[in-house]
Amino acid sequence: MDFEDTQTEAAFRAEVRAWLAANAPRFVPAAEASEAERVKLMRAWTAEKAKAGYVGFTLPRELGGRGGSAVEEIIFVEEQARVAVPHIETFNLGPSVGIPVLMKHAHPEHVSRLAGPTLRGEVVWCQMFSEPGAGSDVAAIRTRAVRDGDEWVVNGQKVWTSGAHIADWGMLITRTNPAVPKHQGLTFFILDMKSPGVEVRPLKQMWGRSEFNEVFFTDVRIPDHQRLGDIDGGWQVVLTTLSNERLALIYDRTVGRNLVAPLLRLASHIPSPEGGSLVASSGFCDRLASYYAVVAGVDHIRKRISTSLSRNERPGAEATIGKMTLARVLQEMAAFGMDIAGTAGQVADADPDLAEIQESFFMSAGYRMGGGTEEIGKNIIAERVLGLPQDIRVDKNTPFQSPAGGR
Amino acid sequence: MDFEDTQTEAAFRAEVRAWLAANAPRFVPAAEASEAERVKLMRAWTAEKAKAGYVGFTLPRELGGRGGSAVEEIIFVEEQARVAVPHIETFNLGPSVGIPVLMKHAHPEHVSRLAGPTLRGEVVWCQMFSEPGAGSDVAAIRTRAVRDGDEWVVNGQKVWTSGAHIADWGMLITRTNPAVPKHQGLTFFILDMKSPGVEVRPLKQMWGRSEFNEVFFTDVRIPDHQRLGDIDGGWQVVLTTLSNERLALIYDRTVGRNLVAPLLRLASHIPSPEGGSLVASSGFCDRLASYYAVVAGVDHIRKRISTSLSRNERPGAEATIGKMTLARVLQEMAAFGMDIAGTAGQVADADPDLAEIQESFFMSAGYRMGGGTEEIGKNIIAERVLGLPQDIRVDKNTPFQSPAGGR
Amino acid sequence: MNFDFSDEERAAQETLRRMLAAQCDRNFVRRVLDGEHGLSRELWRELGWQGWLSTSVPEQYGGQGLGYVLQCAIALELGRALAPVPFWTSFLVSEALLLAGSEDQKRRYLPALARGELVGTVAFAETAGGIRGDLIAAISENGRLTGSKTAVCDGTDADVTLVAAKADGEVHLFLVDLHGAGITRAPQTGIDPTKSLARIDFTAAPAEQLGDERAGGWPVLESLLARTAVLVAFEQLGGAEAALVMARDYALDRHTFGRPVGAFQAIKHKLADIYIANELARSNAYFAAWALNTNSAELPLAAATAHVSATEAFDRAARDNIQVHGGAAIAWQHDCQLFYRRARHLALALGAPGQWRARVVANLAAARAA
Amino acid sequence: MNFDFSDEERAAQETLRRMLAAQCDRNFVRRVLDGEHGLSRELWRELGWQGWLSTSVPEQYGGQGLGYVLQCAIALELGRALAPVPFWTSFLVSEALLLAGSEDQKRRYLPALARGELVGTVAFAETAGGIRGDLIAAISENGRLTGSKTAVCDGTDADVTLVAAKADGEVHLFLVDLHGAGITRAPQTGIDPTKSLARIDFTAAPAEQLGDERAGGWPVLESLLARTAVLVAFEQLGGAEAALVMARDYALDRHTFGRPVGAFQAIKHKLADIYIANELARSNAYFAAWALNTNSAELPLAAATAHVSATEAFDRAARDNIQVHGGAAIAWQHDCQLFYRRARHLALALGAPGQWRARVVANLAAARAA
Repeated sequence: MDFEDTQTEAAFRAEVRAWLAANAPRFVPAAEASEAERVKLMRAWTAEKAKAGYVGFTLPRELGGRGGSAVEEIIFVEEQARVAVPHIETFNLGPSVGIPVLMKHAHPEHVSRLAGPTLRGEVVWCQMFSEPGAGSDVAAIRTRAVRDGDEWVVNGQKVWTSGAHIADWGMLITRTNPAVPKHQGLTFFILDMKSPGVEVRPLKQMWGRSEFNEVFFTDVRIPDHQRLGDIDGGWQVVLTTLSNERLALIYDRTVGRNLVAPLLRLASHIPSPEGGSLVASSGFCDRLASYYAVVAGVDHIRKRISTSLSRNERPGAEATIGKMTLARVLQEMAAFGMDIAGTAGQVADADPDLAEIQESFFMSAGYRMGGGTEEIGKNIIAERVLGLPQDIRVDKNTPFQSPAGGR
Repeated sequence: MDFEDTQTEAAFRAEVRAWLAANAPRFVPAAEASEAERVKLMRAWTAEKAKAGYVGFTLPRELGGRGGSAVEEIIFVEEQARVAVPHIETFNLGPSVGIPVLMKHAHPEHVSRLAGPTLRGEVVWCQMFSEPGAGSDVAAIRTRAVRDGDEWVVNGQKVWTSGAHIADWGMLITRTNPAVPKHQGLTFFILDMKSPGVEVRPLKQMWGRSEFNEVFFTDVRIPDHQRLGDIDGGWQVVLTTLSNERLALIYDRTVGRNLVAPLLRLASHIPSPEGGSLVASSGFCDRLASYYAVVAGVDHIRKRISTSLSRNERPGAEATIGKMTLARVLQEMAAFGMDIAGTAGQVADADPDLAEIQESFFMSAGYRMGGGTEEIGKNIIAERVLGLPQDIRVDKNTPFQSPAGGR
Repeated sequence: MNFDFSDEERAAQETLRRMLAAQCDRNFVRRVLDGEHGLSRELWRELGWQGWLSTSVPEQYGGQGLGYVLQCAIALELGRALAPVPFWTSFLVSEALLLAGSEDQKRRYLPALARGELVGTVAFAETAGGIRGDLIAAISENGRLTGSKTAVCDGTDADVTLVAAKADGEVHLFLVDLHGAGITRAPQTGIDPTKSLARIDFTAAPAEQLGDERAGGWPVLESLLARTAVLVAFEQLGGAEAALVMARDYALDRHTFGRPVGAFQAIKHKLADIYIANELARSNAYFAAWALNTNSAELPLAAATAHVSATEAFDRAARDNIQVHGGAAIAWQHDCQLFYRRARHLALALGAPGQWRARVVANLAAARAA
Repeated sequence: MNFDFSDEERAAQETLRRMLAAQCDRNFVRRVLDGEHGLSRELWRELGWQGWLSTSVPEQYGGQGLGYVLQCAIALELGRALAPVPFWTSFLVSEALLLAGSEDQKRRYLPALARGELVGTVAFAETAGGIRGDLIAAISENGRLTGSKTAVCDGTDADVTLVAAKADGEVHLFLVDLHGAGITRAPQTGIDPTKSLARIDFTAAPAEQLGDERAGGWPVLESLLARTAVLVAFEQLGGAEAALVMARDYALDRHTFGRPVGAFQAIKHKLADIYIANELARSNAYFAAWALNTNSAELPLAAATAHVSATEAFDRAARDNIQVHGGAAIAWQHDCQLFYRRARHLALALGAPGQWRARVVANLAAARAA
């Protein structure tokens, strides 16, 4: 039980810290920077890190990676979090999911052509899986790809695609054979997002921002060499992406949002009917302490995952606990924050803590869906960790296009 | 929206109240009365009520019933609850479930022979469905009945049988054909509990009392005329009993146990760190108010059910809400009661409120199972009230004795 | 005993439901959310003309004198439709007049409120916290009221407001004409933009004590809150029921893994839990309606219990409606957010939910002591 | 960074687990519940002889000086086995001596406690409520202590107890020989009969101040509670893990409607929720173990958080283990009740859970202010 760095780790941390101190300040965006300006800065910052060897930590050197360890990556991420460089989640997808998938399933030429630019921030990736009719059940997608000589012609629609509006390349799953059960008729492609027929539309969320997109495909042509895996064998490639995606969750900043400080500040300004401020009242303490126990527990679970990674073990389903608990309790505590403020809790104009609480109330509803609902997550824990039986899948052997298979 | 009795109802209530005032006092058990003494008194009290026509309210007069209305029954139960006459749940089973089932499925001779004595408290009933391997899934029972001439020979074991140790007659479900799917090979009997080969053993619960029994059958012989329904057609009879059982829940006193008063008393003796007693603290108020809202809500739901009954409508699944919510919140609030008492909350010796809280902590765990678990109850609401699809039943068409069907 | 709406009340409910389905569907509410129009004066006046706002007001003041149960049934339907109208605020002002207003005040305001020609509201909150005397700084002296109130519901549109302010160190209630002198209103962005909120600054605004004498004050405010809480509980229940129907319909329609999502126990049980919470809230609301209608001594406990129960039910239904819908629900275009926002508005409209819980326990403790 | 037990600690854990499986299986615990024997002195002495009770005690006082992390791993295994031994009580007394005892006191008690020859306990509660100075009426004057303590854990068997009592109006800590004069013990029926509880009446019982001077008192008691809470959190975690394993195994074995009950989402998700709560509790406990071992400034917050988290996890696991088992679980014969009872004992052993929550928030607020 030890939180101290080993000597090697400490040395690396010092090196990183010095490098960041010297280089990060040039990349700090202005407070009023537009998204386009932030993206530009993020590209430049990524290129700078690539020059110094601080990208693709666990990827081979010949691809432009560092050929280093997960521990180094953790240390770098921790240190980077202390400086105000831009952070755009989408930039992580290529290095953490895109390149590993290319390495496993793509023609080597694609790997050598795209890996370097991806690590340097020149190529940003998005992942186009979900559709209006296929959320938790990714294999139910309907976007069609039809072979035409050496090319495939794609028509259909994706949704909840993060970062599609800034992405250069995309990972795309399509249906190529509707006559077989749904998992068996899928084919996976990589796609230049500037291809004719690709249209990206921002999707406004209930909290007013547009972090996701809808993507429409109209007769989009993809050369067959951009196919990953076998024809109708795309589900295997999807599984590869999902397994890497779960690892990426460890670095997910969104689950780091917590309301402990805003709630403490808000409560400290509200006089308690029992005297003093609400901070000392049993009602507030009961709720905040339980909440803090979840927040702290998840934080420490991340340390246990780092420990696994540093031992070259693959973290298990506990990596998903943060996602599965924090969003729900964030939602509850956001409502609680409004509750203690009472009638005035409806209005966020004047109080930054209430503003953060209200924003969390909406965003938490979204977090609860991101990366699979909590219900799916609990199934995964029950099945993979506890060894309980899988749900019955009535459509496992039904052709996708049959009435029962297609929905 | 009216809580007042109609004129007829008010007249009947006055009549009942007068009759109770005149007759109930003779039947009040001494505080130290043994179970046997209580049972004896309960039989006498039931006979007294039968003489006055206050039993079998909705059963026909020719069977010894009142030929009256459900509203009369509700009024009588309400008024009876104000006096200290003995109350033994088991005595309700015959009138509310046994006789209706006999009327629907038994030979008329059994009806005329048993209905009167049952209403007069001379014949007490028990229901032998559950087995160690068949709880929620009643149709999975294994107790065998094999035909031998005009008789059936029964071997097997039942469990969680309330009142079997005081019952004169029992309702029994057995397996007569294991070669067909489980619902199709069951046969239903009524049984004299004094038959040779019937052994009743009390089953001690974790709260120290023995309200349930195990019942063992060793070559018990039942004449075929005591069969209800067709051979292998017992499931239809079970469904009749269950539908009457749900009605009986309305009168269930056990779900009436609540901790509002004990918690208020306990909290009023505990000084709050914020001054005054805990009763005024926000932590206590938050918990108790939510709890009271459930207790009061269920209480008022009973009034809605009474309204349905008085309109000759059949109450729906809302009748199960009490069972499905009170036990769970009782368990939570019992733990909360111990929590506020702290270290001293472990000990119940000196404080009757803590004693009730601790007893509730254990009994609530039992209530959560009684009459089907909450999980089964939610399925019923989801399917019957909300119209959602049934769970997949993999064993619906599998012979009981096949490896998949028999468990 | 008849613990249900009467046949007449149900028929009226049905009529109102049809009227609202035609004139106030969710697209209408959404246009309010999108800022295309604010609180709907037209709908409000229409409701007034049709008599939906005056059933509990005595006939001598332009109402119908039909008691409160029908008014509760109306609140249920307005809640179900998420109607963006100044319902509970205007009701509270009417009740204030009936409970403590002078004869002149009653005659001046009640008929116009009953017809939907006038919008009334109430201004009590100044800061975060419960509704408490020590959190009220507004002052009234010599018929002039000075102070600042936040989160005044329907405050951008209201014509008249009841204000809690101090006079001689005690809290009293005042009527203030919002079109009069000394009034500055600033719209506020609230959690539910389908209910307009405003900050109102009073600068020596002409203010009239509620009632001829200083009979107003704290007990009247508590009583008004309790009476209004019953109506709000029904509005919440209506919203919760609509959210459950929406979630149930989606769970039947949407398929995943080859089955309707409503076939999975996780979703079935979630919907059953909403149903259970709604039924508990309904029962508590019915009891409170009876207590309000009969002016029972149980009203303070019944009203607080009903509001606590309905707040829990609507919050749950609105939240889990989103969860059943999955990703689609978080799009701005999606109707789920209408419930999610309204549930919070109604939970906070009458002060901190914790204060309502404390009222439940205080009433229970008082009943025990009595 | 290595946020896990070391290989050596894990090996020791494995050894202890095997020893407990052989000498303290659930039938053994059940015999304690059935009153066939009380607290097991033999097992306790055996644990002492094998060195399991002295790993954190410095060598000069008969211990092994191996720090606290190994002691936490031991607590985890004792919790898993539901071992009916006076573990946390004796640990608390050892810590009291180490923290504030005089050299003489340390030499007198520590080696015997480390060897399991002596059973120590702590007596603080007198009435219902939290651990607070104003709820302590026991008084010590001139080396004689008078007062009455309730729910003293392992109190029927303990040899020495730490007592919180007032001297000159302030709370101080005293050591009292329970075989000495002025002691009356009465066994109490507690929520968990596998942990003996006693009322202890002190009538001018000879009492020795903890430490040479009046250095003891409130801050020492708070510190002792925090340090012991870490060990109790591990004991709770062990129990919660064992309950989860029991529930999982049953869910795989028991069939209903033709499938293992663990195939139904309602049960799958219930078990997943237990797992999640346990993992959160484990992480918080690990952090607290580190804070205890390094005597970090974060110990008060970490200890309170770990105890709060572990209390929630064990209560949930014990309760839902019953629910997964269904009717069978409520039989006296069934092992489910062992967890259900122990979870409550450990939740209450160190005072009201609400007070631990208040400690979490007070520490968070203090950290923010600092």
